[in-house]
Amino acid sequence: MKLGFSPDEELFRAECADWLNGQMSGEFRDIKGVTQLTAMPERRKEWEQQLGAHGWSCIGWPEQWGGRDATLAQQVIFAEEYAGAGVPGRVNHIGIELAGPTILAFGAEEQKQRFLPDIAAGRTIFCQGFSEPNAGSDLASVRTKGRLEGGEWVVNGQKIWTSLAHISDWIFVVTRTEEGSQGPKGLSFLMMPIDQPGIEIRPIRQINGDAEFNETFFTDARCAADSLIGAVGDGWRIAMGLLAFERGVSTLGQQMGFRNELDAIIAAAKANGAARDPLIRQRIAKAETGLRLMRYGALRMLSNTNHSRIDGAALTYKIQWATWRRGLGELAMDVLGQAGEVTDGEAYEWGTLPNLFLYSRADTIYGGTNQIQRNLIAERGLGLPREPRG
Amino acid sequence: MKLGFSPDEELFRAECADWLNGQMSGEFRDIKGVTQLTAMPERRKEWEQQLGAHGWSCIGWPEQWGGRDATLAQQVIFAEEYAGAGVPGRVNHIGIELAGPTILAFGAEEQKQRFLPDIAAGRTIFCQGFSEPNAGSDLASVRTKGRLEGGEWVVNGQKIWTSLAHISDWIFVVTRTEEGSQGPKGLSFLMMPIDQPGIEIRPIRQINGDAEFNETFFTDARCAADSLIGAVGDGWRIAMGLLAFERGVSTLGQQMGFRNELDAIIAAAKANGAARDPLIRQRIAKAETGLRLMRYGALRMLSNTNHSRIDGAALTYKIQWATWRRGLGELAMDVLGQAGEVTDGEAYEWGTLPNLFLYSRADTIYGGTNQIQRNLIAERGLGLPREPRG
Amino acid sequence: MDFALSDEQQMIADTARAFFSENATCERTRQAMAAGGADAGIDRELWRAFCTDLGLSGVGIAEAAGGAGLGLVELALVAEAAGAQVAALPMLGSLALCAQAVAAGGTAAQRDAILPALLSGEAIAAYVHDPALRAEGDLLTGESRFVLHGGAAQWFVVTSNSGAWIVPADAPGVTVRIQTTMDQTRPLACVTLTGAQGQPLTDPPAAIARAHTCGFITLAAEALGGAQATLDRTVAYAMERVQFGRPIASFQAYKHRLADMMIEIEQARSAVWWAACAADEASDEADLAVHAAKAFCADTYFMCAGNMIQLHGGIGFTWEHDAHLYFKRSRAIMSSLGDGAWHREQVATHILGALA
Amino acid sequence: MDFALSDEQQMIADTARAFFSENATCERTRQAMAAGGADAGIDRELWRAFCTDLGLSGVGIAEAAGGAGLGLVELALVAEAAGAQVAALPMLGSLALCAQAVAAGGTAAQRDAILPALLSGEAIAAYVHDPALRAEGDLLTGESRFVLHGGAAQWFVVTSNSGAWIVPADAPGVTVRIQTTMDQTRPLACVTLTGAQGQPLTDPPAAIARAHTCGFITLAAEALGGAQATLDRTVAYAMERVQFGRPIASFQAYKHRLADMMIEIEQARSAVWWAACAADEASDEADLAVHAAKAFCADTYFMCAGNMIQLHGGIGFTWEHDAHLYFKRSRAIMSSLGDGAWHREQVATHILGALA
Repeated sequence: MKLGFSPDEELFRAECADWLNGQMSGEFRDIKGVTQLTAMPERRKEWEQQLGAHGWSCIGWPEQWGGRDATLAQQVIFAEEYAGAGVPGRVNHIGIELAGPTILAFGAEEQKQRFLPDIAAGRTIFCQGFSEPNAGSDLASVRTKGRLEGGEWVVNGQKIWTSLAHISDWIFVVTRTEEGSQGPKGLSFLMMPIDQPGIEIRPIRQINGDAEFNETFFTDARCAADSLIGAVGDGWRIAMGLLAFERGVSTLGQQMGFRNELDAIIAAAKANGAARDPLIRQRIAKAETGLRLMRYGALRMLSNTNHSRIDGAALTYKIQWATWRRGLGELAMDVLGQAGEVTDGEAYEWGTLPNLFLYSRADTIYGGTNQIQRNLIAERGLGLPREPRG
Repeated sequence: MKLGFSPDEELFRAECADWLNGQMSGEFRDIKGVTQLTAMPERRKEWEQQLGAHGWSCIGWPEQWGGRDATLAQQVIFAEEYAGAGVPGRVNHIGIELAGPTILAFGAEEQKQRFLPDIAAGRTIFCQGFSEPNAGSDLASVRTKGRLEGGEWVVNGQKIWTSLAHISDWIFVVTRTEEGSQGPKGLSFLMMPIDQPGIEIRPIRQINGDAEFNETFFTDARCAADSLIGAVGDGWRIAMGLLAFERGVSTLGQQMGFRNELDAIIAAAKANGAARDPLIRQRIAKAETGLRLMRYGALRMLSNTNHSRIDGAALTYKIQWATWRRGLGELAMDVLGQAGEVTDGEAYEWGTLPNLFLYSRADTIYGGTNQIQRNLIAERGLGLPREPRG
Repeated sequence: MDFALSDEQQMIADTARAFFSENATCERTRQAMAAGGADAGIDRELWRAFCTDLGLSGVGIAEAAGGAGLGLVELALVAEAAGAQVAALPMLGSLALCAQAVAAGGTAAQRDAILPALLSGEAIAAYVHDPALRAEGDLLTGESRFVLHGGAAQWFVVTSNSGAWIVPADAPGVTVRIQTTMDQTRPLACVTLTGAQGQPLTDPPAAIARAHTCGFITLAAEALGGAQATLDRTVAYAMERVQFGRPIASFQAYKHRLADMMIEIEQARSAVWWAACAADEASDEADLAVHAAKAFCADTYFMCAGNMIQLHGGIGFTWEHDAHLYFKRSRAIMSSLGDGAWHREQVATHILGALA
Repeated sequence: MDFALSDEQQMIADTARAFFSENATCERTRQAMAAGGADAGIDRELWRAFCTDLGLSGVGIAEAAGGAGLGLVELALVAEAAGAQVAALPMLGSLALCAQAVAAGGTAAQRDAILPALLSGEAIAAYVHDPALRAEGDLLTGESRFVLHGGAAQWFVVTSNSGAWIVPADAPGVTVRIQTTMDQTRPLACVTLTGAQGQPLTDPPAAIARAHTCGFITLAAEALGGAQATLDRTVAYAMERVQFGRPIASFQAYKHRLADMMIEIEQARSAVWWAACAADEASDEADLAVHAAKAFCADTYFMCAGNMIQLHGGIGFTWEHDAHLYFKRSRAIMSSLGDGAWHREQVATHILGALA
């Protein structure tokens, strides 16, 4: 066990910092510090391409597909420096963190060639189509149908919570390709181009006034026959594998965003005197502890090469960060006081901390609600009896 | 709606206070301030008789049976003055608060004549036999059997958590009188004398070192045929009615005990400086608020004469006080610091506050665990679907 | 001693509930939210109907002062019903704070000049509290960034820790800046006074004490109504929504979460009744009770509204669903007129003495 | 950077776990609890076997000072295993506090005089911390009511906020009063010094800092082990116990409570590893980490042990069942060497600066 970094790794850190800070004070200075995921989409697509052009888009991927075969330590370092330089979140995070790894793990060679270089280069932005209006937490009850017709997959149905679909190029969709099948059987995993008449995207306005999510309607939407990842009927297995990628190195980048949020709270508390309130101090100490424990939990999870046993750190990670961040939003507002509840101007648009408060109510819901997470932990982590279906 | 007391009621308060304070500074000064339920049982039985002899044993009962037909306000006042004078809890509380009211509500005239005057006079101490080792929270799975044989009920089985059985004269027992019956059907409610060869009592030592509870074994234990309350097979209905009595005026007396415990915490905090700690101040304020809300919840519940609708205050009362008191025990220890964890002498015996901390872990378990309470609230209070039996 | 609603009180509760559920619909609330400028967050038609048709605007103000008589229990019942619908009204600021302050501490002339207009809904007043207010004679200089419905007010009732004045909104030296507020049904304006001329109330302590008592009780009661509404709506949703082949209401963890909401709400109801009744009877406990009730009920509402979002799943955090209206109102109530920690510290001071 | 146990560390963890689960049985713990006087709360035979047969008593003390080398990660693994069994041993006081203090801040002669006896288990030392200690030269006057295993100690390591001394238990001016302690496996004696002669350590700050770091990590690791044991035992019980015709493990509310325990425990494990590793590497975060770990793990253990009682129902609060051993130990850990609020305030000081 070792937490420190080697001299070589510290050199790599300097290299990352140099390049990132150069970009954020140079060509891309206009996007520095942007936190809202929907802000400045065109410039941020350009940023994806800039990352790709300089080989920083997906450093953990194999070199062959646009990565650097970076070690875990290097990925940790890059994530830290990325956030430390005030670089905004990746608009193609689904492509980099979910779609890409899924194709790497389950895709055919020609699918890799078709998609991976474009994802790595920032030329193809991906979004995901999992949830449906009547299958929020219950992926196995997906109803969107796919059928093979004239050498193409034809898809009909509706997805919801498709984050950033309105600025994406491709969507991966879990569809029911076996007519009459039920539950996890008969599902398949398709990659579909978004810009086609059969796909309609309607934004969903959220609690914070922003519209990051969408409803996506499929009406005889089409994609080529070879857009199916894995085999027909493999959708459930692939979707489960994909969810595991969500607990990969990208969590460290996400945590660096949390770090920035907590730092903003600390700065606000120092500025308005809340930092002298013993109650607030306790809560900030708890928040700081929670964030550190997320970091070290993630490092445990990433360092765990013994995949034969259940990885408790990985299994509990989602509910841990979601609950922590929801609490962070409440702390932010209590630090700000009523000042957090007003904003100048007429638009219903919020700064980092009030937006955190509002948006974080979604964290404990999407990607498996806290209730679902507890079921999973109890059943997979502790071996308790499964919850019966009705 | 009115919270104040009338001049007549204040006169009654003075009368209560006079008599109680007189007793506690006179003949019964040795039991003043005793809090442990098992301490000084013989003297406290004498105290029961003293209460009975002066008509203060069960003032809410009808005059005919040894009560005073006291109004709700009078009962509230008596409970306040009782605790205010430092009078210890009633060793016959089961008789006064559960057995008596059950006999009043469901018993035959001759049963009333046989039991009620003796309970009121403090001559008959009652305990209850509900729980069984395999039916902790699940009264409907009672296995203790009763059969009619030669004009007597003959009982075999085992009860557990029979509080104070070792100093009681009678026990009321839920038995399965219909051979082969299941669930709530086929249960009956029997009154049995304890001093007989067929009943054996073994104390259960608790977390705090004390032994208030017992296991009670029935081996061909006997009682007269007319000791059955209500009709054969009525046991479930009567037991449910009896549990409702637990939410009666006696709750106010119980609350006065809580008041004394919270006051002891406040005094300790003032003495050791914890009262200047903003974190402790918040928790004391919360505890004080919780206690007041229990009081006003109980008054709502007792003032509610509209029994046709669901009484939310009554339904939520058990979990409310139990959870509050468990938290009070934790607060007590945090106020005391390590001083709460040591005691002079060799015996494992604890003062009021450490004992509160240990004992209150039972509060959220006996009389229906918090989990059972939440089921009841969800199902009866909110109309949600019942939890399926396996 | 009888801690149940009288028949008359029950009737007021029923009347208010019927009025608000019929009229303060979420469509109308959303219209008021979308309005900009001075009308932001006010359903003018609802306010007129409440003040004139329903005639409950003067509850808790003596008939001699032009009010409807009755007490704070009745006031609480009305506020509870309004809170249950997240009604977009200036009830808290214009009535519970300003009208009460003027009725309790103003001159007869001040009452006559202002109360009829406030109680009829023709005019709105807003409450400006600035502990650091400077008064040179009656020329006032100070600021509050959080003046409820300040953009719609004809008058301000301005208080410091010791003084109280009426200031017309159009007086020289008064600047009002309209802001966007998280709870759009509770718009907060920034009001700046620069040597503005105030008309002093005759009994500032009485005015301030009454305003705060009425404000705390109103907030607590609104919170109670809101919390109960979140529970009722979430129960209804849970019975309908099917996941994993079962109504979600049949999952025990879901049931227990709803039960926990009910446990807190029942206590919140006791808190509101206690505080209002103790204040009406001028009991020794009254001050402790109003602080305890404000803190407890606000926390209860926030917990319940957060649960409402959580238990609705994805739809719960959309703009289209009403859950966010409750959630934002609950946050606004938490931070209005002192946060929970401050109110609990007041309770602690009653028990433990002031923190040195 | 690699945040996993090395093969050697895994072997130490396995060895310690096997040793304690085989030897530190609850029967033996209960015997130690029932013993009175100086032996109260110490399983002497277990202590001998741990120090001599197992040979892990010197973990975290340099070989040059007579220890076994290795670091605090290894120390934490041993403490975790002992904590899982609520073992009745003077590990915290005699090793993590006293031996570490002497090794870090004592003279060579002091180390030679004391450490072999402590590490072999032949003698026990107890740690007396009194911030108000008065020292006239090396004549010490002061008191601590909470000296762990003070009744069994041959030596005391006495510290104030700035000084550190060794005091033989039989020196003139030393009074030891044995008390009954809630956690009978962690007896606290009252030790009074009245002009007792101390042998000063040469580097008190180093001694105190090391003792506290090791003490916090030991407590955190014991808490982790205890918490995991409460979860494991409660899961096993839940699979067996049938109520309402089903194993109680099948009730969702029960499952979620157990899941909540696992969520906290996984974080507690990260906390212990982090704190121990940061201290071993003398990282900038080390001080923040040990305070954070002590507070977090103690809270986790208390929550889990409380749940263990609750989820066992009636049997959970009997003396006969082991749940109360865990529960009382968790409380003892919470209040030992600074409570949670104090440790969190230290964390806050790192982030926000000291509270004026």
